[in-house]
Parts: sequence; structure tokens; C-alpha cells
Amino acid sequence: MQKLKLVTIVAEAVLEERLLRELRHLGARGYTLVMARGEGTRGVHASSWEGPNLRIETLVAPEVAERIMTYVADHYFADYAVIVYSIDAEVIRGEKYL
Amino acid sequence: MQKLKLVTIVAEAVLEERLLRELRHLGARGYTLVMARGEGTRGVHASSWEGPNLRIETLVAPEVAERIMTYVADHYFADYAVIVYSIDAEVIRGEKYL
Amino acid sequence: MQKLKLVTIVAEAVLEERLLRELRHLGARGYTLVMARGEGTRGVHASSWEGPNLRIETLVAPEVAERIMTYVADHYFADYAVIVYSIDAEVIRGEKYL
Amino acid sequence: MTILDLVRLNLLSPMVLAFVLGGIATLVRSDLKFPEELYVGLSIYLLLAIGLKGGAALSETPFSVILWPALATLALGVLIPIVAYVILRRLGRFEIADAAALAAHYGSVSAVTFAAVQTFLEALKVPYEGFTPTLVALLEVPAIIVALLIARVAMGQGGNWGELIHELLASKSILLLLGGLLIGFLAGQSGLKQVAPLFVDPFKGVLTLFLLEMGMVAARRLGDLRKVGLFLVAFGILMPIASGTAGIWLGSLTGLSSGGAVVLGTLAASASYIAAPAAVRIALPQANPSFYLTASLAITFPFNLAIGIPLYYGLSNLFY
Amino acid sequence: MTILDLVRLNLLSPMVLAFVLGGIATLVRSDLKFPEELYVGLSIYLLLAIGLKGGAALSETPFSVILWPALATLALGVLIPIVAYVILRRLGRFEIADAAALAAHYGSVSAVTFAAVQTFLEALKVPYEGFTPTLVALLEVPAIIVALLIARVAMGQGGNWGELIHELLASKSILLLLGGLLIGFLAGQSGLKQVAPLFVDPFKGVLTLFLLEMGMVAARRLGDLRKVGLFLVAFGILMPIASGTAGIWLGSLTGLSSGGAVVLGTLAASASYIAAPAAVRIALPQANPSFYLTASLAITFPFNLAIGIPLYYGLSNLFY
Amino acid sequence: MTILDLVRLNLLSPMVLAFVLGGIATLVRSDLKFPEELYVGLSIYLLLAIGLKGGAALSETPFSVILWPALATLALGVLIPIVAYVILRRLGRFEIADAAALAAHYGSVSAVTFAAVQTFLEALKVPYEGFTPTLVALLEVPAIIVALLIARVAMGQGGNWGELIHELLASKSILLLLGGLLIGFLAGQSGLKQVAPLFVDPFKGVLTLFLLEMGMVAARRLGDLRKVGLFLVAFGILMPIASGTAGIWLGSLTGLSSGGAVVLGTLAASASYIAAPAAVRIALPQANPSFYLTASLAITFPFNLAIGIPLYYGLSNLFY
Ligand SMILES: Nc1ncnc2c1ncn2[C@@H]1O[C@H](COP(=O)(O)O)[C@@H](O)[C@H]1O
Ligand SMILES: Nc1ncnc2c1ncn2[C@@H]1O[C@H](COP(=O)(O)O)[C@@H](O)[C@H]1O
Ligand SMILES: Nc1ncnc2c1ncn2[C@@H]1O[C@H](COP(=O)(O)O)[C@@H](O)[C@H]1O
Ligand code: NA
Ligand code: NA
Ligand code: NA
Repeated sequence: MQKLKLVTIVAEAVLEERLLRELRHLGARGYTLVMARGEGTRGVHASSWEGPNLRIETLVAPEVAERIMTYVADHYFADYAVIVYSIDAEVIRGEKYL
Repeated sequence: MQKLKLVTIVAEAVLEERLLRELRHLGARGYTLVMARGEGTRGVHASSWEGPNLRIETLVAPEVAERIMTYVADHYFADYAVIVYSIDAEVIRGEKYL
Repeated sequence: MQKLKLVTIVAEAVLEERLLRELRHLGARGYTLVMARGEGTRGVHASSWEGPNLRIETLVAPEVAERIMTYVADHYFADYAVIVYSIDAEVIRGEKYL
Repeated sequence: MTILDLVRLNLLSPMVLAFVLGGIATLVRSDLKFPEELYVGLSIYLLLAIGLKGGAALSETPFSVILWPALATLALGVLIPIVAYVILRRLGRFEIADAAALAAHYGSVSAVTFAAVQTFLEALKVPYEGFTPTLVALLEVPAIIVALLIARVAMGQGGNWGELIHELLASKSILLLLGGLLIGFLAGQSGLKQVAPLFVDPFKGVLTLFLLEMGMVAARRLGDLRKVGLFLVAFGILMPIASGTAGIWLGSLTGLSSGGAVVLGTLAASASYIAAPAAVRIALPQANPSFYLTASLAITFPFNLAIGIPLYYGLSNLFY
Repeated sequence: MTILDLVRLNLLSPMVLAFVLGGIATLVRSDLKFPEELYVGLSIYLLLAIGLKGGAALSETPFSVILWPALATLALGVLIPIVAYVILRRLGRFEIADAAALAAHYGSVSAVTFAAVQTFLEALKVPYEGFTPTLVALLEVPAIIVALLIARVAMGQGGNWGELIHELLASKSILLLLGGLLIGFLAGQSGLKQVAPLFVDPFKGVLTLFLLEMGMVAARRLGDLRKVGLFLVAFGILMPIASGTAGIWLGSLTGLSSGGAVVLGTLAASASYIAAPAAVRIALPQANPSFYLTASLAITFPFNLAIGIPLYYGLSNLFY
Repeated sequence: MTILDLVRLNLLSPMVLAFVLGGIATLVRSDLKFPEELYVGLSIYLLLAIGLKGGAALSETPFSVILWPALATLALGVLIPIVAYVILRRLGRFEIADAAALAAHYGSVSAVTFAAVQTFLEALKVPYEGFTPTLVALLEVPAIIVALLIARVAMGQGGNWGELIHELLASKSILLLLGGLLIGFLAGQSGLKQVAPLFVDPFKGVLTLFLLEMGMVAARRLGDLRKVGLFLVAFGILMPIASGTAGIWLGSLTGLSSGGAVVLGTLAASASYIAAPAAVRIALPQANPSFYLTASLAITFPFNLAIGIPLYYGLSNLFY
């Protein structure tokens, strides 16, 4: 078993394409995405047609996790309804995520 | 990075409004909700129109997490199909969840 | 509070029935399932009608978690788009998951 | 036509056949699944469409014509749950919560059964009053309140009634039905005509689709039949026949046409599986859903669909 | 008919009543919720249907007939956001980003308001040009570009314009509208006839369903009304009246029928809540969505739906 | 009309144009996405509608009329996968699993292509037998079984055949098609009439919507075209032409009308992308989905839609 980080980003739907592109650049080798509703401190989202929140999970190496978290905080926290957190996860044959 | 708890509640859909209200009272500052299917030991749910399970996640301080878990166990385990668990999570600029 | 493992499997939708059956045999007492989209290293999925990925979570004892992870790795990694990982979780009155 | 002919005619309608197909799909463990969202969408459509049609008809009905049938409907909504509760407690030896929960379901009403009886009468070209959706709306709520009241009194509990009644009236099924009724009433027949290609013409087709899904839902409950016991199976068949007869009789007394009386009888005979389960789950969580969902969905609903409706139609001849 | 008669007629259409019902559902905190997927499905349908009908009509319109109205529409798309921006900055004292965001919304267009004005005119049997969907498509994009341009110049920023324009043109609302237009144009009236039982006949019914949902969405914004202040409420009502009048006037100048001019006026008066919010959220994230979403959805949209459309119709008499 | 006229007529139908629009949406990276649930809902509708119409027609068809065409269809279902397998192994040098997977897809059938050929013939007012949906159902399964049988024999494996056949017969596409057929058969034309405003009239419109989504799905596969190689591209075009000709010929031998023969030819020519991929993914997981999905969805499906159908219609003149 190998130890990796599971980074979860919850963000407004309008950011989908941009976030996925940036995740790839930051070193993520895959992601799993689910549509979600939610409330936090900012509330208002873009448009009803754009729909609800994205909940994106990506299993990555610890250093990539840190990079993603800092990047998201720096680029999105000011203007967008976005949160990001990281959880310890164990995987089998972890090479594919690295 | 700060350490918080990610509390997840899986519950029948008919409890939505009530659970979200109570989470707020117990100290949660936000939540992310996804519709889910599932099976456990109790099985039967309210009605087909009410639909499937809720899966509610909330990032909170450890003491709030404990409060939520005890509250849910005390108020729902007897009569409802509900589970709750807690996971360690790391966040950046964690003040907004406290 | 008791310590359990939360095992998450992300897999192509066509595997649903089979995976749920096998989880039960391997000792899981329940599961929560959400439909998800995603990308990884393999990409191609069965058919459009079958739709997107499954994201299955199950709270289990640590030894069951290990059994599930090894089983999934051995039986699915070669031919299917599947990932599996395990996370530490705390529950209240954990007997129902054992 | 004999009752048997009617049963046969009814059994071979696309709606009932779709229900059977749904049941088969579940029994052969097909991977056919209706997306939750499709189910919700179809429900919204059916309730709104029933309301709209009823409202437009109501806009042309004098108050004096509907007054007595409306009162009769309210009487049914109060009496059926009381009778059901007593039977279930005395004869069935059910717990208070379970008996009250079942009483709420059998006193309330099933919108899809209503749609089915409409379709049935239209196929036979039997006329019935256009304001029957008003009766559906009237019959949906009181029984739930009466049954919960019984339970709380019997268990010596108080409880927040204001919140419960608000929740019932604001619940989506009632809101759509009453809202549709009001829209139809205000917009009138000319307003309805504008939206008829969506809300009137394809109605039976949508009902067919919906019953396909209902068949799957009901069949998933079949496994619970053994759990609920023979008494409940008998109750799920005999109670509707009794309530249905009472409904037809009251309909005939209050001046409904024979078609209208069949509709009122079917409403009385039908058991709720939308509004009642949600309300009971919130207000009486101790009650076991296996009892009320299985009885309502897997016994009474298919019974009414396949046999009950033609039976009530046949029975109406005794009163007209 | 006086304007008041028209308002009354309009207010009692199933579409407007459904919008009100949606509002009520939210206000009484009903558990009625449209699945996200249903909302998306209805949007796809409406945009495609508008396009198809327009395209089929366009296929029978000579180029010379549409040229001038099209140019007038483009002029509106450039001028309205400039005027709106100046008013919001000077009189309203809004921040640059917020003023520009609002300008983008009021310069762009609401497809549902367009559908409502069509339905209104059809109910009155007032003819209008079949190519009006082309005008919708023409009016949707330019205002957004102009407003963002203003913002960037005022804030001294550059920015990737190519990407923005690509994103706008490839955005689903424009793609469906233009795509439908093209399909309708190529397939012609005979092609449209093949799909009319889905895309033409049930259109008003689908619109009714959609407006039920829109009523819920708009009512959820009502709480924000206090936040946005009285100035924005006034702006959300007076700006459409001004743009609407300008639209009718330009329509009359460029040879549109009086019905066509009412449509163009309504388009000018309507505020976007699909294409503009998405574009602004990406390109001007500093702008506060409370302002532009509340103004567009909770003020201008219901105003146009209930009062604006009959008003513009009444105003058209001044020009014809 | 020459074949070229037919191609042009076909290419400008709303259905084919919608498919092209879907392709364009993907290529310009539009954010247009069909919710999964809408896609499933449309599929359920199409399969059920095809079945219902076919069943109602079948209820008026004497057994002797359908017997020979049915046997011809079964023969195609057995022969096409064998021929395809041999070609792919010998000429294409594919692995056993990949060749068998492709053979299963080309022997089975595409319900949407079937709907398209129906629409095409109806536009030309060419009559064809009402029982053709029965042939769709007959052609869907055998090829998959034959192809998997070949693979297991060639790879020296056993396997649980009972489970596979059960899974195929209980799979949603077959259940809906056969179930619809049965419902239509039992309810007859009078039953069908009740639900026609949903299942018959809007059919082509729904097909248009569905093809919009299919265009997006197919275009997403275009990137894989390079991976699959020139041989597979040629196979995806030539194999349908061969099977199509065989189908028309067998149709003419077994007494089908020329329209019916065109339908049978198109069925033979079409490749499955619903039932076959799911079955192959379960039973032959080693096979590479890039091959079978790309060939079936991105090559053969659009080829049949745009060129194949008019071509088979033209070819039918050689046999009639
Ligand atoms: N404490 C929290 N726990 C879980 N999810 C949250 C929390 N706070 C915010 N979210 C999610 O993140 C989204 C954006 O949050 P915010 O920027 O605070 O509005 C919300 O819509 C929620 O889905
Ligand atoms: N062991 C488990 N792992 C994951 N989810 C579970 C588990 N047990 C129950 N659940 C979820 O919790 C819901 C209620 O569980 P129960 O009360 O056991 O029926 C189920 O429908 C599942 O979605
Ligand atoms: N690094 C990752 N993080 C999160 N989810 C992943 C990751 N890699 C793969 N997945 C998910 O697992 C599915 C199958 O992965 P793969 O077999 O790599 O194509 C993908 O469709 C994703 O939903
Ligand atoms: Na009843
Ligand atoms: Na405008
Ligand atoms: Na074929």
C-alpha cells in the first residue's frame, strides 16, 4: 500500500474546464467529478443554467497535493466560491497516480 | 495547513431540510450535498418520489465534528436510515470553516 | 468512536451489479453509490448508454478493507478502468459496519 | 359488458401493460432503471396536468354543483382513516404507529390511480364531472392529519401541528395539484387550449411511461409481501373495495353522474404513496415503512389498476 | 383593448401564472424542486425550438427584408450597454466591474422573454416576422463583448479576447440558437413540419413548465433585493422601458411590422440570465453576482413578463 | 431521383443536421452537454416507441407473412458476425478478442439507424412492413452470442453461457424493444391510438434531439480514428455496404416489399452501440473499446446515417 493525498475541490460549475486543465498542469494524473449542491460563506453562484457546484477529487502525490492547494487558494479564493481540502489515502500499485 | 474534520452524513432524502438546519445550529459553516443510492442494514426508505439518499459533507472543527456525530447518533439512529462518519482533512486558510 | 476504513472504488458503470455483489461477499455491510464522471490513464468506457463512472464507498473493518483492495486490484486493474483507495474514518457505534 | 369483459379490456390497455412490463423488468433483474430525475419530471407533469385540466373545467362549474360532492369527499377523508385504524388495531393487532401510518395512506389518495380511472372512463366514453381533480386535492390531506392526530392522542404525545399542516400544504404534490387547478381555473378553457399539446394530448402516453417505472418500484416491494403477512394483503384488497363502495354511494347521494361516482369511489379506494409516506416518515418515524409502502404500492395500487377500477365501474350499476 | 386589459389578459396566461406559482412555491418553502437535468433539458428544447422555427421562416425571407432590422439590432447591442454603463457609473455610483457586468446583462437578451412575447402576440393574433429568432441571436453576443471591453479599458487591463469570443460563440445557448436556426434554414418548412409535433406544438406548454422553475429561481433572489438597493430596482424597471421604446422605434424605422417592432423592443428591454452571467463570471469575477443576477432575474424578468410586454405592445401604437 | 438527390435530401433532414450540429458542438469545444439522464430518457422513449408501433402493426400481420423474413433476419444475425470475424482476423490481423468484439457489433443492430431509415422512407412515402421492429429485436441478440462463442472457442475458454444469455435478454434495450412490441401487440391499433400523441407524433422530433447528442458522442471518438487505423475505417464503410446488400437481397427473396427490404438491409448494415458494447465489456474485457466503439459510432453510424441509407434505397432498385 502506498500513501497518497486525495485532494477535493468544491467549486462553481462555471470553472469546470479551467480547473481540470490546471489540475493536469499541476501534476494530477486523473480526477473524479460529481455534481453537488452546497452552501458556504459566499453563497451566490454564476447562473442557474450553469447549474450547481462541482466536486472534483484527485489522488496525487503529497507534493502535488500541496501545489494544488496553494494554487487554488491563490487563484480562486478571492473571487470565486471555491474550497479545497486534502485527505490521506492509501492505494494499491500507486505508480499510476504519480 | 490546518487540521479539520470532514464529517459525512448519509441519510434518507426526507431528512434534508431538517438535517441542514441542525448542522447550522451545531456549528457547521457550510456543507456540500450529493444525491446517492445505497444499501445498509435498514434498507427501506420513505417514498419513491422523495428519492434516494443524501450524502452531506461538512468541514468543521474537531469539537464541532464530535458534537454533530453524537447528535446524529442520538436523534436519528433509532428510527431512520442514517450513518455518519468523520475523516481528518487539511485545509488552507481554515478560518472560514470555524 | 471507533476506527474503520472508508474504501472508495471508482469504476465503469457496467460493473455495478458485479462489484456490489462481490463487496457483499468480501464482508461489506453496506455501501453508498454516486454516479461520477472522470478521467484517468485508461479513458475509454463501455458505451454511452451505460453512462459514466460509479463511485462506491463502503465503511468496513481494516481487514475487510485490505481484502477489498487486493481483490479489486487483482480482478479489475488489468482489463477495466477502475481505481480503489482507502481512508481512515471514525464512526459512532461501529458494530453495524462489522 | 360484464365486469370480466371490463377487466380484460382494462388489462390490455397500454398503461396496465406497461405496469406489468415494469414488474417483469424487476423480476428478471433487468438493468433498466429510470433516472430519478425522469421520475420526478414525470410526476411534476402528471400532477400539474391533472390540476390544469380540472381547473379549466372548474372555471365552468357553478358553485352549487360542486358543493355537495366536495363535502362528501371531505367526509370520506375523515371517516376512512378512522375505520382503517380501528380495523388494523383490533383485527390486525398492529402497533399504534403502524396502524395510524396505514390509516393515513388509505385515507389519502393516489394521483396515478386517479389518472388511470379517467383514462378507463374515457376509453369507455363514460362522461364524468370535470371538477374531479378538485376532489383529489380535497381528499389528499385530511386523512393524513386525522391519522396522525389519532396516533398522537393514542400515544399521549403533543407535537408541532402548525408545522405539519404547513409542510403538508406546501408539499410538492399538493402544491402542483392545487397550483395547476388554480392556473387552469384562472386561465380557463382558452388558456388550457394553448398548452394542450403538452398537458392534455400526450397525457396517457406519459402515464404509460410513468406506470412502467411504477411497475418496477412495486415489484421491488414484492419481496416484502411475506414480511407484512396475510392480514395486510387481505386488508390491502378488501379495504379499497369497502371504501370504493362507500365513495360510489356518497357520490350517488350528492348528485354526481355515474362516471363521477366511479371516480370518487376509486379515489376513496386508492392509497397514497407520495404525500402520505413523506409525511408519515417525518411525523411517525417509528412506523415501519415495510407495512405502509408495501401495502399501498405492491398490493392496493396494482389491485386497483387491474381489477379495482373495472370493479367499481361495475358496482356503480347498483347505485344508478 | 386598453393597456390594462392587455396586462390582465397577459397576467392570466398559463405561462405567467406558472411563474407566479413557482414564486409561491419558494415563498411557502415547498419541497418542490426541479431536477437540474430537467431544467437543462427544457433549456435545450426552448433554444433549439426557437432556432428551428426562426430558421424555417428565414429560409423564405429575402435578404433585403432582413438586412436593415439586423443592422438595427446590432446597433442596439452596442448602444444599450454603453448607455447602461454610463448611467450605472454616474448616477448609481457602482464600481467599474459591477457597472460593466450589469451593462452586459441589459444589452444582451433573454430567450424566455422572447418566447413570452411571441406567445403574447400569437394570443392576440398579431403577426410578426418569422426571422425574429435571427435577431435574438444577433443581440445576444455584442453587448457582452462591448461591456467587457469597457471594463477592461476602464480598469487598464488587457486580456485574452480571442478566447472570450470563442467561448461566447461556442457557449451552449448561442450554439443551440444558431444551430437550430441553421438547421431550420437548411431543412426548410417541410423539414420543420416533420418535427413540429415536438418542437412547435407543445412549445407553450414547455414554456409554462420552464416558467414554473424560473419563478422558483427568481423568488430565491428576492431576499437579495434589499441588498441591491432602491437604485437598482428602479434601473431594472426604467432601463427596459427605455431600451424597449428604442427597440420599437428602430423597428419601425427599419421596416418591421408593428408586431415585429414589439418583438425587437422586448428583446432590447430584456436582460440576459444565461449567456451573460456565465461570461461575466469568467471574465469579470470581481463583479458581485448579487447585483446582476438579482436585477436581471428578480426585477427585470418578471417586470417584462407581467407588465413590460403588454406595455411595449401598447407603446407600439405611438409608432404605427 | 438519383442516389445523389437522395443523399442531398437525406443530408438536409433535421435529424442528420442535428447530428452534424452535435459534432460541431464537440469540435468547437462548446460547453453544451446533455445530462446523462436526458440521454437515458430519450433512449427509453425511442426503444419503447419503436416497439409499440411495431407491436400494433404485428397484431394485424398474419404469421405466414412474417415467418420467412424473420428466418432471413436470423440467418443474417448468424452469418454476418462469422464473415466479419474472418475478415478481421485474416485481412485485418486483429487479436481474437478484438475481432470477435467487432464481429458482435456489426452483426447486431442500431435502433437509431433503424429509426432513421423509417423516417427516410416515410419522407419519400415509400411503404414498408409494419412488423419491421420485430426484425430489429430478432437481429439484436444472435450476433452477440455467435461472436462471443467464436471468441471462447478460439481462446479455448468455457464460460457461463446461461448468465450471459439471461443478461442479454434482460438488458434494457432488448427488454424495452420486446416489451414495447408485446404491449403494442396486445393493445392493438386502438391501444396505440391512445398513446400516439406521445409515442408516435413527436417521434422524429425526439430522434432529432437524440441525434444531436449522438453527434457529440461520435465526435468525441474522432480523435481515436488515427489509433484504429485505415483498415478499420475501410471495414467500417465496406462491411455495411456488403451486409446491407445481403439484407436487401434476402428481403427480396423472402417476400418483403422493396421498402421492407431497404429496412432489412439497413438493419444488417448497422452496427450496435448499445447492447453489444455492454455485453462485450462484460464478456470480453480484453477487447479494446477503442476499436469497437470508434468503428461503430464514429465511422459506421454516420456513414449509414448520411450515405448508407440513401445508398441502400438506391441499391434496392437492382432487386425490385
Ligand atoms: N464547511 C464546509 N463544508 C463542506 N462544504 C463547504 C463548506 N463551506 C463551503 N463548502 C462548499 O464550497 C462551496 C463554496 O463555498 P463558499 O465559497 O464558502 O460559498 C459551497 O457551495 C459548498 O458546496
Ligand atoms: N457500511 C456502509 N458503508 C457505506 N455506506 C453505508 C454503509 N452502511 C450504510 N450506508 C449508507 O447509509 C444508508 C443508511 O444505512 P442503513 O441505515 O444501514 O440502511 C444506506 O442507504 C447507505 O447509503
Ligand atoms: N488520480 C485520480 N484521482 C481521482 N480519480 C481518478 C484518478 N485516476 C483515475 N480516476 C478515476 O478512475 C476512473 C478510471 O481510471 P483509469 O482506469 O485510470 O481510466 C477514471 O474515470 C476516474 O474517474
Ligand atoms: Na383513499
Ligand atoms: Na436587452
Ligand atoms: Na448489423
